[in-house]
Amino acid sequence: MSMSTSSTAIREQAPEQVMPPAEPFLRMVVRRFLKHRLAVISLGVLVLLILASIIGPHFLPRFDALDLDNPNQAWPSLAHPLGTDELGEDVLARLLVAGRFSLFVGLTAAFLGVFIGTIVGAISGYFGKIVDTIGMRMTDMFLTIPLLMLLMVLSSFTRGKTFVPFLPQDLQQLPIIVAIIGTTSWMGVARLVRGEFLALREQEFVEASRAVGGKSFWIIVRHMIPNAMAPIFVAATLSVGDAILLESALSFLGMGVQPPVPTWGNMLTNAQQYMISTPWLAVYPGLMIFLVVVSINFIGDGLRDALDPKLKGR
Amino acid sequence: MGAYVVRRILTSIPLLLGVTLILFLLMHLMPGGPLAAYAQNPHIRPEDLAKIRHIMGLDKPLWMQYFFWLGAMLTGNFGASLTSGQPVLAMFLSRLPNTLMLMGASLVVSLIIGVLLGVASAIKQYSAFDFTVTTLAFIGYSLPVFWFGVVLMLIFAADLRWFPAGGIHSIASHGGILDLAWHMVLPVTMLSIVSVAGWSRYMRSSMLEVIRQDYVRMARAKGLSEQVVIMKHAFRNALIPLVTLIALSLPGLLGGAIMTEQIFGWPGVGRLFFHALAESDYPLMMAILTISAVAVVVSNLLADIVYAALDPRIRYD
Amino acid sequence: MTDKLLEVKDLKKHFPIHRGIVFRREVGAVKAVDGISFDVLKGETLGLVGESGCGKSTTGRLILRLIEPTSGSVRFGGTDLLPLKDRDMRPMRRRMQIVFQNPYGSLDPRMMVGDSIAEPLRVHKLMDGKQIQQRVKELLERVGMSPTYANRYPHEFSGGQRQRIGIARALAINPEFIVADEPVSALDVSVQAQVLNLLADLQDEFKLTYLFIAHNLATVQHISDRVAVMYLGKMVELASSDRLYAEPKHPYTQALLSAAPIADPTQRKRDRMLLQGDLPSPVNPPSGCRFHTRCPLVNEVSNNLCKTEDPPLGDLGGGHLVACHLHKVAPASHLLATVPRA
Amino acid sequence: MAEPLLKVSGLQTHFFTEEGVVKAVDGVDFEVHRGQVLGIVGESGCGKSVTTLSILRLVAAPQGRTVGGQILFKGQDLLKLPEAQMRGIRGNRIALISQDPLTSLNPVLTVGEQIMEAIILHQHVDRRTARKKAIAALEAVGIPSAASRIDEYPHQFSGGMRQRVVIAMALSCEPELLIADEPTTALDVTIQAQILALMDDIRRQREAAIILITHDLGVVAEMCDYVAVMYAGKVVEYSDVATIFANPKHPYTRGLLKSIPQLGEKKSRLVPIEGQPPSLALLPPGCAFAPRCTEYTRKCSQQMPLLEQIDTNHMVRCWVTAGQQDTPAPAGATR
Repeated sequence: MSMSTSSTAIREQAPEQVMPPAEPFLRMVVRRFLKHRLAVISLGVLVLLILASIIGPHFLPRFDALDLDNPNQAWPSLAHPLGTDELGEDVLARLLVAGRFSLFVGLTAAFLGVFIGTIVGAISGYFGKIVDTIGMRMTDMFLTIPLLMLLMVLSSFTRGKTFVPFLPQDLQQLPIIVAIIGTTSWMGVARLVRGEFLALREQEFVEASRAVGGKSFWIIVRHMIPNAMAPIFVAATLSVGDAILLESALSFLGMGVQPPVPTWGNMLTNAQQYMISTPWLAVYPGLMIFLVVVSINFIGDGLRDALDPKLKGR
Repeated sequence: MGAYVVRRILTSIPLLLGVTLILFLLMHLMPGGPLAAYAQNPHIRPEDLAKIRHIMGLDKPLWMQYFFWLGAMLTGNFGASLTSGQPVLAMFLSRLPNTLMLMGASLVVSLIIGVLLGVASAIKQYSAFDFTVTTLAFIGYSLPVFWFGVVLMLIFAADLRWFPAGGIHSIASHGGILDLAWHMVLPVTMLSIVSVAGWSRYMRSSMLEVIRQDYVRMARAKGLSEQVVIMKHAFRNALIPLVTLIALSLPGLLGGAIMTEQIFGWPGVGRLFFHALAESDYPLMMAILTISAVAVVVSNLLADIVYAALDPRIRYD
Repeated sequence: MTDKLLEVKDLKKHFPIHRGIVFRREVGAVKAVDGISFDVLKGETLGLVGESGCGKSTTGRLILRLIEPTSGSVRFGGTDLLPLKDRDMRPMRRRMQIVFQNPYGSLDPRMMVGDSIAEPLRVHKLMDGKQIQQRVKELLERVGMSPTYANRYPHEFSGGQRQRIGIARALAINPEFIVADEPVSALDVSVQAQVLNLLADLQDEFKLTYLFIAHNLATVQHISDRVAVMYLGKMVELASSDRLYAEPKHPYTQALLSAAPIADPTQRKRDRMLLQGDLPSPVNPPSGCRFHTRCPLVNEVSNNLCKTEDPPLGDLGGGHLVACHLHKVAPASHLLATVPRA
Repeated sequence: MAEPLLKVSGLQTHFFTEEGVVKAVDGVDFEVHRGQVLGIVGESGCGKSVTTLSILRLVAAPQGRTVGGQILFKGQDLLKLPEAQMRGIRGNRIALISQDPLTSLNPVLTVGEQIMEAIILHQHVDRRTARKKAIAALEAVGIPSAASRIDEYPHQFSGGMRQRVVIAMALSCEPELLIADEPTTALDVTIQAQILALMDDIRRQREAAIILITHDLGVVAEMCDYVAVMYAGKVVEYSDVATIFANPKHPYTRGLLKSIPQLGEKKSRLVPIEGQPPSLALLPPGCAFAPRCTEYTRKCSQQMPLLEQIDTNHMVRCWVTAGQQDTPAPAGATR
């Protein structure tokens, strides 16, 4: 008996199972993102490229006097690190300026696509039944028409149209390209969001919220959206890369942004003409597209790892 | 199974109707409508235009036009090209084999390489090989295909001169199969690069998913060799969902084919489409779009049926 | 006589099975719950036991209207819940709560546990921010957890701790009635007893009434005053927990009791009743008595009555109800029996 | 006593993860004799499943590795066998029955094919003979019209029937040792009774030894001859079933027995084990059960007790109840 009392006394000091201190959600996401080395490097590269596109052209000599004896003065030099093109424009400066347009179109088109896709998917997934059937059949239809062909047709129809009155004529094409890419590339996100919502609707914690009297609006705002955010965010990131690729493919085929507005796609088309004399001109724009897209994809991958609650504790 | 096929065919019908409706409306949204090419011709008087309009039924209500158009499509009557006057279908069919060859070769090549890479890296998860394959897949997935094509051409055709820069035959050796293969190397490589990345990524995660399953552990517990466990138990299960994905990849492959044909001067449907677009040859354009869309629907249908045949759980239904 | 808190009458839930794409038609129904009636007395624990697919969990959700019943009535404190509009149902939800089986799925992974516990208070706008925080702290302490855990996420906790959080949430708005849907079956053995004791303590402290759903007979018998046994959407027997164990009348109850392993090796040699075959599908339940396909006593009743006629739930006296042709009793006129409270 | 069929001693299987070493199995000792059923009982994460996988050498590499101990199967150390020889033992002399019959059968192969492949592999017979043997195996586990059902797919069977198929698969090569990993956890209680009765028949008719992994003390009491109780990767108590239930020595075993409700005996309150099961990644020094133990002494949190023999066939890992308080751990003792 004395033994039991003494052990009870000591028991007071028995090592408690202490929980490690709580970690705010955001800090946890950042910590886990930082573990993905390629994603971190990619983020650095992307930020650098964006900054360079925005401020770079201001510090670079844009044009050289055209030497009529040697109109194609593309050789790199100290003044022009990547050389100049057939019109005497500094290639680096033009690449960076093109980057502004390519990135702008990619970002806005992706945003539009994600926006449409999220709305279609959320409505389909939340309401279900006939609404869902209609939404998903519509999605299937858009998925059935080969995307690039559809884009080419739409782009050829809309060429030269004025959508936004206050923009200069040159730039009129940008919102059009954004609009046609955005309205034809929302299907993936729509399916994803619908899937998330359908799955969430069946979750016990949603049922639990209904059991305490939560209304539909409350459940959507407090439970469904926060839980669906992570995959949507990842998909949105990845779709920026896809949109940049689509825009550059269109521009490369001569169906997207037209010169004199430079984008990486149409620079590449242009460089094709000088492939024999100055083949590197074709390398730069493609490399830029690739760098941006691969960075975005790695960032998306890193975000997926960082945000996915299922990977917790691994 | 039979009931399943019938049910699946029936669900495709509204989809096809919807797609054709979208395309039909698209045609009417075109600047100048279906007669734009005539309207631009100064030799055609307005009354002639009205006559053509009447003959083509364009003065009828829109829904009626849609059904006329649909009826014509169903009987294989896609109309005549505005530029060449030839039947559109014939033009399309003459180009089809070239494109199918390109797409088929690319599909086979990319599937074989992609699936092998994916399976190998799944089996050796976390190894240096796995890390390399995964990283390369990301890179391949992010490559702008057209640029990759241009670079291929720069290096292997313009500089090294190992392969021809374009076309489908050399003028000298007309029709030889080796000559054809020689011409196909670069275009097929270009068209396959993104798919290889996609298949390997998919196959890796599919295999990883399957390898974790209890029945794979049970197969090992029976004393089966690792090879049998992987091939008979894991690989088969991982492969089944691929069927659906192949069908879903077709629209993308078609887009890739357009770019490939453009870069390598490959005389296929893609270039025909380009031509139609440049010349505002609407009947030709519509025919290509519609047939492509129908092909996608049909291939999805086939994929679902094959899937059901491979997976007893669905066959039973 | 004790008051009835809950009266369930002829409750049914048939989940329709549809076929056809263009013309969707009903080709059948899963008869998950097919006409069950019982009362729950104020302050008691009614155990609901049966095998998977017998409809016990569906019954719990039907009562709370988390699933809409096909027909029947559920009266709670005298109010029939089924005709209520959403708006009128919401205040009723303050009086009845549920504790879920799966401690991993029932807490929102993106919500701090404090917010999960506070959710009912916020939904019903019962308190202001400061009061809510105070209340969450009290609740956490009451279920045996540190109040500092309020700003943590569910994934940081073990199953038993999460189940305590789930219980705290259910308690937040001082309900009178709690449906506990297999609250311990997903937990480790050594933790189950903690949660069972917690539920028992809370019942005493807050005068709660429980509907305790489980498949484990020993657990149900331990915590319940009365136990109802379900088989394929029907109730086959209902009695006080002691009596059900001592004198099971329905062959299914007898089989269930005898199949349950007993943690005592000295009882290994006891006589046991082994059922043959599997549970039939609730889509096409057997005719007559649903248990007749597996019943070892089916031949004891003449005229093939078991195969043709569904036995009514009859009262053997003392509140012991059974639905079996072997026990010829008058159909129960009133389901409430005078059961001495334990 | 004769040489045991299987003798496991000092088994350690660790998982090397990014977050650190998880000692899933860290000191497991037991024996199984022909015709006997050994129960391994413990809660989720105590290492009982990893123990069985270690015996079959099926722990997932590269993270999981068996880093210590001996597994003597008829005197031969399985851990030292070349892989090819080990394959000849798996499914042939030691067979596995896994927990979830739903997931442990390959959905795209017929049940016949899945039973036959082991027979063909180990008994070197042609497909026709293998098929006959497979049908016989299905009949032996009580599957009606086995000759026609052999060509069906797993999803065409009910849960209880599937588990019978899994058992038939395990029995097909007449193994000397069956390892059943929670064979009835996924089943309803009336079906569980059927399957347990079937396993009891198998043990008696075939004289096979069975290792039965479970968390259900009821199942242990019904089925087992010997019991190993596991906690946090270690065997904490080992004895014959009567002793474990009548005279448990380890505070954890006692706690478990007190905390479960028993049919028919109405206690007003259960006596639970307080606290939570520990995380295997951050085990305290000393006895892992110490923080939850009612008999805690200071020593418990400092030093891990050994599995001590306190009686014939009764071993306990506890400073207090095995009377080890004052015995300092001998240097280099196997844990």
